[in-house]
Amino acid sequence: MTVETMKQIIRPYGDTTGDAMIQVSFTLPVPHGPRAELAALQLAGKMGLDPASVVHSKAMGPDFTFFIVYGKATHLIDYAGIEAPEGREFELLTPAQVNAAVKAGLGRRLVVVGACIGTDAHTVGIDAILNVKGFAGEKGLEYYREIEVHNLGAQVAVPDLVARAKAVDADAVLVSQVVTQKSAHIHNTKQMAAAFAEEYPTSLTGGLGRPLLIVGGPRFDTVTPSDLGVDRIFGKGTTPGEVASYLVHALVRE
Amino acid sequence: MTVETMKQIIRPYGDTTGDAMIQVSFTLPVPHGPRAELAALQLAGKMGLDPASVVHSKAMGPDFTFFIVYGKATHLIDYAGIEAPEGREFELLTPAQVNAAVKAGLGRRLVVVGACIGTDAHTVGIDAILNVKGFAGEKGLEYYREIEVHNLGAQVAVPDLVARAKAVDADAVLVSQVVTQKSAHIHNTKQMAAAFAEEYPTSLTGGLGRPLLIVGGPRFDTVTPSDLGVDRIFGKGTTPGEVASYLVHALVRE
Amino acid sequence: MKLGLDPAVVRRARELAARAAEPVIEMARTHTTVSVERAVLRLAGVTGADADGIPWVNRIVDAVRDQVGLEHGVALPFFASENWRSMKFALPAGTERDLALMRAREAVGAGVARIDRNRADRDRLLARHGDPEKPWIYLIVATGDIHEDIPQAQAAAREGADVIAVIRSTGQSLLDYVPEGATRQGYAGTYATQENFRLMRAALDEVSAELGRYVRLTNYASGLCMPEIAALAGLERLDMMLNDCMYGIIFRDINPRRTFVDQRFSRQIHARAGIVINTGEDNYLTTADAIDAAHTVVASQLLNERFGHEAGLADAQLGLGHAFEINPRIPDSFRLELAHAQLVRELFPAAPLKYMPPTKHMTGNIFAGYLLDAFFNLAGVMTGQSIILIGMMTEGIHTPWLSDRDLALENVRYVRRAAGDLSEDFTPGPFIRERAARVLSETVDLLHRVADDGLLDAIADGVFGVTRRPADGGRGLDGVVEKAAGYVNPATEILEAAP
Amino acid sequence: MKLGLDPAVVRRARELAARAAEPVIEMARTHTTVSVERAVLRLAGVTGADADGIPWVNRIVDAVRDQVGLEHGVALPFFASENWRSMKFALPAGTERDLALMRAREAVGAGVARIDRNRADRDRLLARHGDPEKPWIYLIVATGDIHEDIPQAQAAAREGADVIAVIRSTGQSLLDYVPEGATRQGYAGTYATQENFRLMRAALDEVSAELGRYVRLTNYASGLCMPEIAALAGLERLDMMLNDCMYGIIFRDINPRRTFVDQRFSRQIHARAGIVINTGEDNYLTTADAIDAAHTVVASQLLNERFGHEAGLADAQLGLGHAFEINPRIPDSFRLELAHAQLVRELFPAAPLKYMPPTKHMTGNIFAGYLLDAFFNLAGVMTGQSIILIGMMTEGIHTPWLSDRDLALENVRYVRRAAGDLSEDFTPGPFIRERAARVLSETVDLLHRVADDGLLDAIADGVFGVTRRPADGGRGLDGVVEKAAGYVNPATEILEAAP
Ligand code: B12
Ligand code: B12
Ligand SMILES: Cc1ncc(COP(=O)(O)O)c(C=O)c1O
Ligand SMILES: Cc1ncc(COP(=O)(O)O)c(C=O)c1O
Repeated sequence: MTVETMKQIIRPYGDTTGDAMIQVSFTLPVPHGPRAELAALQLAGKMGLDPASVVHSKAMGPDFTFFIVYGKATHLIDYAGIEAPEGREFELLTPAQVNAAVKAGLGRRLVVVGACIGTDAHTVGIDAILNVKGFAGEKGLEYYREIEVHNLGAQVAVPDLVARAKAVDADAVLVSQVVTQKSAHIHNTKQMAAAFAEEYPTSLTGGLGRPLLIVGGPRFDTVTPSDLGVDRIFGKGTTPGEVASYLVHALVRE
Repeated sequence: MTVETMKQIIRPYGDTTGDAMIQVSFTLPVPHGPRAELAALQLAGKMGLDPASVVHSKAMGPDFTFFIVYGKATHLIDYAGIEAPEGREFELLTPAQVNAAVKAGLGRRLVVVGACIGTDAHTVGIDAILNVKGFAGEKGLEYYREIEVHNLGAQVAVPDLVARAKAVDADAVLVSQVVTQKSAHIHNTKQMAAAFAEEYPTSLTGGLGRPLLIVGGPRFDTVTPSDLGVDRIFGKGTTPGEVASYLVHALVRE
Repeated sequence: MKLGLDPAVVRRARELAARAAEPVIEMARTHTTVSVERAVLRLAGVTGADADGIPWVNRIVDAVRDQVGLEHGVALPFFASENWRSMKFALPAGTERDLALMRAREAVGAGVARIDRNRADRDRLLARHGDPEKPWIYLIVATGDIHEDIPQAQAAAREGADVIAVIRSTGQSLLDYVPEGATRQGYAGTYATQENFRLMRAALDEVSAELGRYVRLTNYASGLCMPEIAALAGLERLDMMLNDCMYGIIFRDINPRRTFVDQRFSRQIHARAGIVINTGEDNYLTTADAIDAAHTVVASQLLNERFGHEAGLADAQLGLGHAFEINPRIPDSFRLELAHAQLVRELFPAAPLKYMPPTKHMTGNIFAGYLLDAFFNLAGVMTGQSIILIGMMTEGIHTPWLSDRDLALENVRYVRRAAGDLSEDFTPGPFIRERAARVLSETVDLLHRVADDGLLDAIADGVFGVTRRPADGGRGLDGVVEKAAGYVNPATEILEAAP
Repeated sequence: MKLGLDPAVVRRARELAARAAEPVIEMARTHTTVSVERAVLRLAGVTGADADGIPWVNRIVDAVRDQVGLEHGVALPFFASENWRSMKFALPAGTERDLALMRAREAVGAGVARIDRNRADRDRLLARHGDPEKPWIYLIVATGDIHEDIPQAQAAAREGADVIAVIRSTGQSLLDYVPEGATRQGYAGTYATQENFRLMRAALDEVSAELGRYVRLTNYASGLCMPEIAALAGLERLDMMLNDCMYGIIFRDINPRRTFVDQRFSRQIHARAGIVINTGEDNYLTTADAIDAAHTVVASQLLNERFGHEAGLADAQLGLGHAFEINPRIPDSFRLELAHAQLVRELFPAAPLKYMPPTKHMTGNIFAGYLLDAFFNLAGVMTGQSIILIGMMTEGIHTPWLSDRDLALENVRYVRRAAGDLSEDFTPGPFIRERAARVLSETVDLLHRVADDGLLDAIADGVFGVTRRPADGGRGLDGVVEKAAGYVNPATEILEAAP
């Protein structure tokens, strides 16, 4: 079967190669009925489903209708043209290697400041990276002898974060954003990056004139670091070891 | 809120007017991993989802990956341009009205032949229309004094159906098709229509030279009667009364 | 025994079932069919088809029938013939007859020996790879193409399926022959052929070894070729077979007499092969209402049990079928399901019951479907069912996709893991106990009527699956032949001899 | 009483909880906070905000604090002032004091009378429209815009919700003031304001009449303004309020002393208003493991019960919270959940328990999520929970969509209809009984430690929700003031008087 996966052009798979069948669900702000079904099919058509079938539709109150649609996607995916995203741009190090590298490279402890900024109070993610307890069996950064951690906790205002980072002369600032409603995570992160840019007007980049800015959270998959003005984004399932290794890569080895 | 529904241009609704958010799931025939996620996002992009987020992906064996994606549909639906499909093109009659119309119009009983053709053995649907027991509280056509029903049952071969229709001089032939895998319902129906066309070469249309051809089943929503060469399609939830009324409309009143 | 059923009532139900079955068993003993005779030839090693794809066994049986009549069986004329390809047959007598009989016994004996070897192989593989714990997870594969089925079946096994069923193409059950070779062109299922059986069993043996768990294979000994397919299943080491005493009559309009004769022979083979049969009572509830008709399911199970025992099946081979089909809009639907499922469990404590998921009330709402399937899975573990067919959230839409199956397995895995032993905490209260007692008493009433009126008349009356099937209607009656005095069937001889 | 808990152990647990709570109650009696004082002003009818949007109650309390100190309460200086808008305050003495006291009592009395009227109105509406059967279905609305919330809440009610909760904007709990007016700009929730309360209650009254079923409204008396929001809830006839003795400490890093003082006053108002409080133990299990920390939930419930009783809440107002948060990959997870839920049910038989759905182990797999929510719903009905918060299949992804809510309601409706009385058939076996007994005994051990070490130290040690909160850390400590000898609070006077 692995020949299959080398094919250039692929399509979705329902139960036969090439059938291209997919499932979609959505709500339209229109009353339930045949006209609504046509609207649903129009949308499916615009999405490139042909043929498409409304297999379920249900009134949700007088003004909304929920649909489940199955259909054949007419699009082709150029799989050959998709490069496997380069893995990590850095090597994964053990805590001992990280400690050794910091000691040798910086000659002092590497200082990080962490926080959930804005009104976000979801600290489980940043704590997973910073607290000794760690995540997925790996100890957090507090466990690293050569890393000094200042975890400011939840709902930290950006000015407070900047002030604290300056006060402790942070090498890196680690910020977590979990709430994404109305793109809160994007706004907050940009605001944070702007504040650091303002505070360190002559800086070149992270580690050169200002702390390295790292942001993390489960739903940053629609943006790039440069969109946000930060140096690196970490997503779902990040482990402390990855973050420590990245810190060495970005701040020590460079 | 009903003003809402009069709007010309609508978009899907997640939790705010205009957010245009929808849900999609599909399988791609590629191994699980970051490259597969990019392929999924490429498909989502081609479907017009922007931004799109892979919220779940799972390896199904070494060669397939299942995805759940949420995203914002960039398409607009021209709701004003969608006409409410004309309802029934015929009036709904009671059994007494049907009987009276047949008696007055034809002066004899109206003869129908029903069957599941091909290898399809799903008789529940056609029985719902034909058997006295009926469907959704309405009695089936056998209950109508002026309709003579020949229900041939399941897995009837097309030549047998044609022969029987001729033998009893059928006014209408009612065919059910429930299995749709590999478009079996379409193929079988077209084959049936072609056989009747061949058997009645000089016919003009249903009721004029050949029996009226009616097909029914839950998944005919992607085709029109003329695609299939039949006179009428009945879909999910059809009731016997609708069919009887249509027979009068097509064969008696015309 | 949580329901506190009255043992006297249970005993009475079994007596009535035996009484109702008796005349039909007598009929089955005294008749044969074209398919029984073809099965004998298959056991004797006749394979292949002519240039038009007509299997040789069909050609032979038809020729014997024309030239000799089938009332003596196909074995003697066939084994008396010097060159059967000439398609000239006669009934031998005297020493010729003795010789033919010897040859026939030898050839069929070799086929039965192969079945015995397969059974021993299965036992060996079960010992080596390990037999999964019950409930076994039963999954369907139905692409129509054996070469697409194979990877899907292997994937399903890797994801946790204990039993793989390859659904047949629609319409195969009405074919009066078994197609030949590997096939890639079925509708909503894949043809049952000896070669497809072989390919799939080999693929599952491979994956069983990989997983360290013996994965069973199932197909359908049902329809007009029930006896032959049973023979092929034995020859290719299938492990379970759908096989019902009445399904073909009710759902395929196959003639009742034909069916009853065929099912007896097919069960004799299954008994020998150590194959677990799966009966089809679940289907009744797709046409009848699951509450109103609950007792027809139980009555039919008792009949299937009786016919099965008579044909030599052990209790451990009686995969009696039932289903979770109560309308989910009915209040207390889940508790009613528990009552039905627990009743069947207690009536047949040693049977590997096969419990079927909701189908009739599955709609296009895949979320509602996923939920209903979860409650089905839960009812299965709470009432200790043996074989759980895994419901698909898309049951109301299409035959299962790869992802449907994967999600369905996640569903059942969660339920087993989270609530697998919930039966420990399940002590039916009055509502469930009374419902079970009521279904049982309705069953007794029904069997009473059936025993009095005769089973064939009851079927003609539409008692099962609300479908009327007169004893002389339906397909395949012309393939039924009354045995003559000198009828010979070396297969039955061996199968009916003390083991 | 299915678990056979030892009544002596249960009694011991309550004694220990009382002992642990006592010093904290004493502290709460002898202290006031800026928010308590602002709540007094709100009860006295002070509304509105200055041009910058700063509520007058904040301006006044801050001015009194600067000019007079808060140790005597805000009431006397405020009601002694001829023109409070001048923001000049002094502590009155003699007849001036008597006069101010009289005015204060009158004004606050009017506020309390309005609360009493609302309570009577609720009773009347419950009688007229009908009180839904338990378990009540509790649904969240969280668009951030009160004008989007309203139709969504009405839609949810029409689909079967018995309780509507309007989630607050993230961050509001840390604001040391209550925003004013109707708001349309929250993040992941809508601001709690008096006007928003009024609008939503009116909308739900409308839909209650339409449906013939009184639909309850809930918000959060939590965070730095807990007492004020409690007052507003009473004034606007909210029906339930999230209100916990420790949530703010652990999850919002609010100072422990501040929280304990604030919660007492807010509960006194809730008691008077007939509002059911909902405690927040469910949250512990989002940071701690649901099996390891099961006893911390129970210990906290016993503390919440004790604090609640002391503040005048009846058992029927103690909506103690707990949650279905065991990792679904753990074997027997569902039976462990049943053990926990049944334990809580039996420990607090008269409390309207609030049972929270899975959140922590919800992922992007919406099908798995829908399944887990179904089992949560099932645990709820099997163990007789009172208020069931409806889980969303998209919990791991986004705040609920309209369709998520609709599907969630379909889920719970099915479970209630199909298995609503399954508790009749649920008789915990040894596994569940032993688990429950073990959690109870761990609870006793923990409360022992807490009673010995002091509750504030236990919190500092991270006993609850694995989060350490020192007694002098966190936000809002500077808003806590020890009462002076002549401290006057007309609200507490009325609320603490025999009813
Ligand atoms: C636990 C939880 C809470 C707890 C938080 C306790 C705490 N101290 O953190 C409590 C109960 C207090 C809570 C409250 C609320 N929550 Co909440 N909560 C969750 C929940 C269940 C789990 C989140 C979590 O802990 N994940 C586990 C951690 C380990 O994963 P993670 O955060 O993704 O972190 C990993 C990576 O992303 C990465 N990472 C994350 N941050 C960083 C930072 C750096 C620098 C790096 C390198 C890496 C990194 O590494 C981590 C380890 O791999 C989710 C639902 C869900 N199942 O996801 C909702 C959820 C996040 N909550 C939500 C909301 C809206 C709220 C509330 C506003 C209202 C409500 N629904 O109750 C309140 C208010 C919170 C506030 N002011 O922010 C929404 C957010 C919706 C959205 N997408 O905008 C969610 C998705 C639930 C929902 N569907 O509505 N919540
Ligand atoms: C009942 C049933 C069976 C019964 C049939 C019994 C019988 N005597 O009919 C049994 C158990 C025998 C059966 C067997 C099989 N079935 Co089946 N079965 C179903 C089931 C559960 C319900 C169908 C039904 O009865 N619907 C109720 C009736 C009233 O609805 P209806 O047919 O749509 O009819 C209405 C309208 O469409 C319309 N209508 C229909 N016909 C006509 C005709 C005319 C002239 C008019 C005017 C109107 C009309 O009016 C009716 C009333 O409103 C569906 C799954 C589901 N939940 O839908 C699968 C389903 C139809 N079966 C399926 C399959 C594949 C099979 C099998 C091949 C394998 C299997 N999965 O078991 C076998 C072989 C059948 C064969 N040879 O055709 C598939 C079809 C997949 C597809 N889309 O191609 C389904 C969808 C299940 C699945 N997801 O795999 N099945
Ligand atoms: C006993 C039995 N045989 C056969 C089948 C399958 O149908 P077909 O005869 O079309 O293969 C079923 C389906 O459930 C069944 O239960
Ligand atoms: C008691 C209590 N208060 C408040 C909240 C809500 O959080 P916030 O303080 O951000 O409004 C919760 C959430 O579950 C809670 O349980």
